[in-house]
Amino acid sequence: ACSSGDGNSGSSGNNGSGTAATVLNIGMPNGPQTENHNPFLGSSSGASLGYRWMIFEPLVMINGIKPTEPGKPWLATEWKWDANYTKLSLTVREGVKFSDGKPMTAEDVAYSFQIRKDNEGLNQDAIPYGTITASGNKVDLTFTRSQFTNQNKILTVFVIPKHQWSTIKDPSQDTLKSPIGTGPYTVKSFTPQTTTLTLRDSYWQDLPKVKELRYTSYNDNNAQTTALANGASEWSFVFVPNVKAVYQDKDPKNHKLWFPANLGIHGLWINTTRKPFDNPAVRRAMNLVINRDDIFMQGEAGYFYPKVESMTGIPTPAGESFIAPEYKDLKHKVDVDAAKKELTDAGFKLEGDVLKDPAGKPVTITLTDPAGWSDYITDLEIIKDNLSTIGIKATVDKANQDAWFKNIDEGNFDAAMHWTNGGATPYDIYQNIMDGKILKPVGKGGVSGNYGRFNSPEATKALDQYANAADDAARSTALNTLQKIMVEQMPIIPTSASNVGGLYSTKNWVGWPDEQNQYGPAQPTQQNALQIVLNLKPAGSQ
Amino acid sequence: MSAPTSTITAVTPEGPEVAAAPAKRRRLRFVANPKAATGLVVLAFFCLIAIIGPWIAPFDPSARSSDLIQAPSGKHWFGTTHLGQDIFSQVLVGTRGVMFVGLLAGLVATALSILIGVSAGFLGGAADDSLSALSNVFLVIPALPLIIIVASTIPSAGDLMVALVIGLTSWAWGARVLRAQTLSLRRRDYVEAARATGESTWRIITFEIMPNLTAIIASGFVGTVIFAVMSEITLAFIGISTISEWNWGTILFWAQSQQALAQGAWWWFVPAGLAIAILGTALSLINFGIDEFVSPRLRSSGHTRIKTKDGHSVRMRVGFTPVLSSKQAPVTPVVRREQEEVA
Amino acid sequence: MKFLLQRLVFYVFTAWAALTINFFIPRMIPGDPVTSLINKFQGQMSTDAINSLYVLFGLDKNASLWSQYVDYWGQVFRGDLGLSFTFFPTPVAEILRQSLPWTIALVGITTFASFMIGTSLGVLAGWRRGSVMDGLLPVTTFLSSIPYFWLGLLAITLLAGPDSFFPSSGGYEPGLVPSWNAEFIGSAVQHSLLPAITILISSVSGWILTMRNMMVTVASEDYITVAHAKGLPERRVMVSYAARNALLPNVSGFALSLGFIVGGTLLVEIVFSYPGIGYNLFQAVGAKDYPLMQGVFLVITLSVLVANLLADVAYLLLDPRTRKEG
Amino acid sequence: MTVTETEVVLEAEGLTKHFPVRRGLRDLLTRDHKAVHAVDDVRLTLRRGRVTALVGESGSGKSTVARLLAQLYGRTSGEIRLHGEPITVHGGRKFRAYARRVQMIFQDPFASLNPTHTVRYHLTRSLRIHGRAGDLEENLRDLLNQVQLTPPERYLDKFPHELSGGQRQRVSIARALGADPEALLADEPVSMLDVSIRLGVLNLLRDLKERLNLAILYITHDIASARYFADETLVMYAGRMVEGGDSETVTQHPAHPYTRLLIESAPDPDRLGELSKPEDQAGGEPPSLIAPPSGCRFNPRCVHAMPKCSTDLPPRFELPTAGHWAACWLYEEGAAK
Amino acid sequence: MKAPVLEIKNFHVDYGLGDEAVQAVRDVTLTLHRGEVLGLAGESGSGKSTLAYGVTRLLPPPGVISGGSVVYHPASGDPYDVMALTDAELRAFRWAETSIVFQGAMNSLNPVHKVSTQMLDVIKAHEPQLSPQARIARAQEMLKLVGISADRMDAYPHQLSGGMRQRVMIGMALVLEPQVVIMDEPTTALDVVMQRQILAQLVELRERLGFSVLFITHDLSLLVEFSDRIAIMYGGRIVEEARSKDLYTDSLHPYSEGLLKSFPALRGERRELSGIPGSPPDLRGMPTGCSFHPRCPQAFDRCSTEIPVLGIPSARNDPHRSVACWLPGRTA
Ligand SMILES: Nc1ncnc2c1ncn2[C@@H]1O[C@H](COP(=O)(O)OP(=O)(O)OP(=O)(O)O)[C@@H](O)[C@H]1O
Ligand SMILES: Nc1ncnc2c1ncn2[C@@H]1O[C@H](COP(=O)(O)OP(=O)(O)OP(=O)(O)O)[C@@H](O)[C@H]1O
Ligand SMILES: [Mg+2]
Ligand SMILES: [Mg+2]
Repeated sequence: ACSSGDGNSGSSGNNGSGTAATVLNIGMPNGPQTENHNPFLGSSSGASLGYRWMIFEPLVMINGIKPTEPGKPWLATEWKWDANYTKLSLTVREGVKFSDGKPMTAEDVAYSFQIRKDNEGLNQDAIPYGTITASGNKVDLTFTRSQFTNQNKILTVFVIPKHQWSTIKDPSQDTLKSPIGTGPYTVKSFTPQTTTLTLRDSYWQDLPKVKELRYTSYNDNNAQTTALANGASEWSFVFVPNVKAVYQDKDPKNHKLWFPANLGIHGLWINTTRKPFDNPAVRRAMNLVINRDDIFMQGEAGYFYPKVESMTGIPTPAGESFIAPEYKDLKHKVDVDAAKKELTDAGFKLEGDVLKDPAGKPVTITLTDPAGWSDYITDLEIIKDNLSTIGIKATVDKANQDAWFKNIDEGNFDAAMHWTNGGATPYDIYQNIMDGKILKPVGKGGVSGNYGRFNSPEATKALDQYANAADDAARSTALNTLQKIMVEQMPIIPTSASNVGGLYSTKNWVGWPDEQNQYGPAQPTQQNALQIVLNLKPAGSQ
Repeated sequence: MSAPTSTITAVTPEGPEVAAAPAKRRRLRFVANPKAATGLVVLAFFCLIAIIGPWIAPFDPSARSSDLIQAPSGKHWFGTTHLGQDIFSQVLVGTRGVMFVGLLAGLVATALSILIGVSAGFLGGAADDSLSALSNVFLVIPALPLIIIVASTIPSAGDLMVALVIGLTSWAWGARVLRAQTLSLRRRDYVEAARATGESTWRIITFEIMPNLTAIIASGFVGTVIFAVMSEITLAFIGISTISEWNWGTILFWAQSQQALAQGAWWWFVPAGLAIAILGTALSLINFGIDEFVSPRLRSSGHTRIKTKDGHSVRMRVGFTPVLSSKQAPVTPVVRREQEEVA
Repeated sequence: MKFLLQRLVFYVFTAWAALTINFFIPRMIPGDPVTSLINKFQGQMSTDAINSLYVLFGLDKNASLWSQYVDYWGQVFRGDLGLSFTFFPTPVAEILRQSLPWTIALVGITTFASFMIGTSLGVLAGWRRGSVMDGLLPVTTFLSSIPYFWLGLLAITLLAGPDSFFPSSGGYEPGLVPSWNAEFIGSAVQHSLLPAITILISSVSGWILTMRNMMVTVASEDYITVAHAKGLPERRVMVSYAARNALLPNVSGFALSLGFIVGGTLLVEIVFSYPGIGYNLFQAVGAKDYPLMQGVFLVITLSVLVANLLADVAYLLLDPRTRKEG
Repeated sequence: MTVTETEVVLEAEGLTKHFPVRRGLRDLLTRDHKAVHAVDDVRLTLRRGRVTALVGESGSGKSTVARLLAQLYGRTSGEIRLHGEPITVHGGRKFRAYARRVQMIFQDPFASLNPTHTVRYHLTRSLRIHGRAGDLEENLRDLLNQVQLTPPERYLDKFPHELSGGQRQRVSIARALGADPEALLADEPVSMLDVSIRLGVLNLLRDLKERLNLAILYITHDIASARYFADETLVMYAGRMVEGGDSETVTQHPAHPYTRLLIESAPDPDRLGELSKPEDQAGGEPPSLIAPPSGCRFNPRCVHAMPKCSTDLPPRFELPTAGHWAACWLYEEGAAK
Repeated sequence: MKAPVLEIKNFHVDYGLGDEAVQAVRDVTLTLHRGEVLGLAGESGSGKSTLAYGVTRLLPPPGVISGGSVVYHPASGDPYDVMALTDAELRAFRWAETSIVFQGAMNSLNPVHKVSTQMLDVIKAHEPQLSPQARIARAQEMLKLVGISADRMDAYPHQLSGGMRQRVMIGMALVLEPQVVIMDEPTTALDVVMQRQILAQLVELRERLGFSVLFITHDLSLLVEFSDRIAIMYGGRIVEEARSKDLYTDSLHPYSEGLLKSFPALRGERRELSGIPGSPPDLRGMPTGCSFHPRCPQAFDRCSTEIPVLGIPSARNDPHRSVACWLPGRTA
């Protein structure tokens, strides 16, 4: 589409074949941006397009798809948790310089924690910081609670220069027009459409091959998809329906995508206070008829949110190691007969194609999601169809987004597709689904999870144990309990895992992560993006 | 030659054949207008589909099948969606929502514009000032964003709600036009005459003024229907409205969110769009018909090309009257007259 | 002069009423910026962030509606429109400054072009009744009945593509920095062609039609016959006598449509990924970004009012009958 | 001919109407109340069975007088008496009662009938409002017969556009008669009609006056028709009455310079070919009614103007012929000229 | 008798084509002589305006001229048929040779242009060689002639009173000093005082400039006073033509007679007014024979079958008058 800019202006892109590429074009479907390089704010252009990770580096680089693997030392060379994860000591890398030439010190690292502690608005993970001390090249932190479940969040904290930030009046209200970081890139120019980053002269590691990063923001998925299809965007994270026809077939050799799962799931949340869905047997039966292949292929275009295979709801391979031995082989599959049996055993009757509950009332359910969320709605259409095989009459209600959110929050719904939190362990998933501590009665809002009002003291206890356990054995016992509850009670019916994927083109650059080389998630807005850029080489250079 | 003086000379009564004929002709002329007739036929067709659509649809529009994204075929006339739903059925079933919202919103907006416009125009004074200010404010507020906001405010809005929202936000233009027209009617002699006869105010408004506004009201109604249909479809298209039922906007929303065009699934995108365009054209044609009915000047004259004296073909136009040769200067007018009369 | 003063009072009132409504509407919408943000990230933002976001956006303090209203007017008069939530903490004024020129340039120019082209064609169609021009009317009507977004998307699919002259999205070539040089302007023009053409196609018919009807009405006025009787050249009669007078009622329509430029561009900007103010509004509505919404509304309201004022002035200049001596 | 005194139906004394001129912001500040002095201090009397003509050029306030009398406009000052009783009504039942006795016929037969209603509707409404719907069909036929639209059946269900101008004017008259009034205010009932139809309507009015013993106010600017159809003629100039008296006297021996100008100006086939300016005439245009000339309003155009004319308002001076008067300083001594 | 300047022969005008055509002017033959005022009277709808517009080919659609010729005799050069002119010739002919004053001056002047612009326009179109100053001078001179001072030149029409506007139109009609001026009810909208002022001015100007006038009105009393000759139209035809005095004192056609007895006289004896019974004919369903016969008190059998031909009445034997009537002594 766009004039390829093969003219005199060197800045305008990768010139066709022959000369090696110097520019990487990254796209996101997030609409026009405003100049805001503040790395703390999710609303900044840096966060929305992902380039903040090219400027601000973490202490430890953790592979988003393998959160249990030990991280790669980055700005910290060593880190050590004390027994109960309430204390952390870090050793700061030496010889690292900020882009303004000043060296990075332990002071800067300590300040990076301090600023989060001091500004509630910046402490997005609600980490209960205790003391923060820096001495020499060491930084010591204490926490008021065990941070086992948050350990990755703390280790991946990015480092900011104290000498710049301490002069900023209100760090949460600053757009940081000239960001200074330790990363290999600096902002060259900003326009609402495109932000261009350029390579620094020196960097504490080997300089990456990509001389310039160009982040373009498209107004919507369609525009982004078009750009991907015609090569204007080389890397993006976007939902592309029928991805094969629309994207891959446009250049089968180079148009690649890789969407591995991370530890977060999407599924059908069920209001466990409503009859007859308060009966686990009904939920299990529903689970047995839901066709995740259809959901994956039709709702998620065969790639976007990977299927959740394990009955425990733990996505694989990211969560493989957490799955309890007894559930290792327990995979989701459609089994209408088993479902019918579950129901009959529970006293339900299938009369013709209408399921009647033990009281003789036909079972109906309203599945609801906002009108605009086409993938969820598609999923619901499929689920609706699936449920009819066991005589449950479902209707899909395309709700108003705000009203929907309110209803979910207050528990005024039958069932809805919704996501869970994600994290380094399946704890975040289960906590979000079944934590009794955040349980509120139907009609009362302001909950931050457990929308299905799942009331299980056993689960609450197990969650608590997991978060505060002293050793791995205790933790796996607790987690196994949670998996058992999940499999037997099905408070939500998991359908898909959330992803950290990306679509990329190998036309100009190679070295992307993929199934074979899973060094990081391929999503340009994740911290691992920096690792990917460092790993890229011009195509044909090998 | 001596007519009696000072007596009233009775007017020769006209023949009875002229009795009610012109009135009938006048009414039929609207339908006889080719534009209006075409528009009405197409509109009637859509209305019919709106009524019987759900019964004649070959498939349940939401039912999935294994024919995913299939081009039009004998089984699926307009092809299928990514879920294997039959688009032809969706278009048929979706007609009802479109027509319902369009007509209801048109009714609501028209009723409001009559209420506000006619009262403002007729009452004058402070009532006029405040009512015109109200409609001006509604004019200033951009309609589509307002509709988007209001529509997204109302939880679980159905077709009825959408229609009401569109109706409640789009009356201002009509009110303005009606006010201006009422203002000019208000000073008409026949309104004054009705007052002098002793008619009450509300009767003057409803029986003397309103009938004379019929054409404007009708064309305003048609205009709002067009606007409402477009708004409804736009709302559904950008995913704001919350209608669970099918309509053409919903089809386009799905087509768009599944990037039908990029997938090459033109059949998913084209029929609903064409249906909207055709419905819009039909309504516009009706409006032309109304305009031409009200203002005969706008009527495109039948023959505009005629043959002149020297055999040339000339267009009739203002300022240069064509000269015909067909009729020779009558030599014996008497005889010619008689023959014509006999014929 | 007197006339203008009267209008001014009217404008001030309308502005007050419209802005007051603009203040209340966003507040009627259920949901808040934080939940919207969470929704937007569908699982990629943890629920722990909720509290921090409330603090961040300053929504943790409860102010009464009235004091908010007073603040709002204070802000309006200071020209300070607050900080946007979507682009926190960018000031709304900056966002508007950034997007407004695009909207005005694209839609302003196209509206003007559409008016000029439509009016000229309308003049011809009305002047030569029954000619080819007149016969085109049903076609243009059909074109204008096509939903705009549909036409735009079709145009993108059919005309834009990797090898096409028309870029499919954006306001300029990615990588260019807005500046007044030939390369950038060329790119901006190139990017605006397809949106401009589609706007033109769907809006020109309205002008043709109203102008044609006015021409037909005016053409039967006595002074046109007199102009013919005076033996003036046909062009002069058509332009200076008929079109000049027929144009008058259209002037206010044109000004109104100028006012709606800002509000009416939503779909254009969505379809063509154009960096304008309509898209801002769309985003703001989705994100419950009250400050941004109010800012956009302020701009829309003011532009409609200014356009109306311009129409009044234009009318005053064009129609001597409204001018009063003394 | 002298004016025979019959019973007074409607009379007006000191009738005045000023239309406020739309005020701008600036005027709000200057507290300057501008108004069109459409009618000033008009006195007139309508008697049973008599036609009173009101003549004057266009814009002199004739229609305004009629509308004031019909109580369609509120008056600025003055008094209207019906059978000697002062009456002010604004609407509602009292207005109906008044409308029953005083009816108005509008100037333009093409505009005063609602194009969307039939003759039947118009007449039925008139009858119903005034409680005469008892034997509706019979009354309808009566009305149409009275205005010589016969046979009535042929006209009842017609729409106005299907009738000729004269026929429409007759329907208007029938509608006014439907109220069974005592006074009929006919505002230029024939000015829009063709010469040949005109006569028919005027004859009809005269006939009605005689048969129904109505008091009729006949407004026109055609002074010749006033001579033929009215018993008494009043002349208005720029909102004021300037002369009045027996029709024949006023038209044949006009006293006020304006009346003379009017009569001189009227086309007169007997003055074959000698078309020239009337010797009396000063040029000039009708005065502005917003700031009317002081004194006699005709003074700027009057060839006989005296210094007094531009300062003092002339009162009515009685002239030798009985009932003839003129408001002109020329007749101050009350003596014959 | 003076030389003719405009000869209308067997002139026919239709509104519409084919069967639906309304024959508004039928077989009219009329001659306008140099320097005279020819009055055209007749009731509303009798085709007076149609004739005036038809002669100058200014009829709006669907009007068409379906027959006849209009021969114009220029001051110098050969006479020619206006109906045969091409568009360009017609444009050159208009206003320079024949100008028109229409009924409503407000509607004849374009409300958005200054009076001067509209005046200069016409001079520029016809005499392009004239310098702008000369044009302005000419326009000013003409306006002064009709009694409008030069400083009103730049006024807009709405700033002038009705009478002034009408005078502007008359001035404009005379600015190119045409041979013929057609006036279609130029004073009906004015009141009698103004009407007289304007007509007096017109008489003066005619003496100065020597143009001929075709004056149209239905106010017969005005015509009798103002014009040299009068033609009476009824149902699209000329039914009588005579010198004004003759017509007033001794009209021959029953319709003319009826007209004269329809308006009250202001002076002299009170005459009896009989009026004309009945209503004007419908052009679509014209009565057979003499179109006046249904309303004619003297009609007899022949009147309803044969159309009377316009000719010199045998009883008067005056070459200056003609009538179309079957009554004894009035046929040719
Ligand atoms: N509603 C009104 N508001 C302001 N001025 C008015 C109004 N009605 C009439 N006038 C003015 O009052 C004056 C008298 O008007 P009126 O209609 O009574 O005159 P008229 O003698 O009936 O004239 P005509 O013969 O033209 O009907 C005129 O100058 C007119 O402009
Ligand atoms: N466009 C038309 N179509 C059909 N008939 C028409 C049209 N225009 C005029 N006529 C008819 O032609 C006849 C002559 O009209 P014309 O205007 O010449 O009458 P007139 O003598 O000038 O009347 P007036 O005194 O009212 O001006 C009328 O009967 C009229 O109805
Ligand atoms: Mg009047
Ligand atoms: Mg005429």
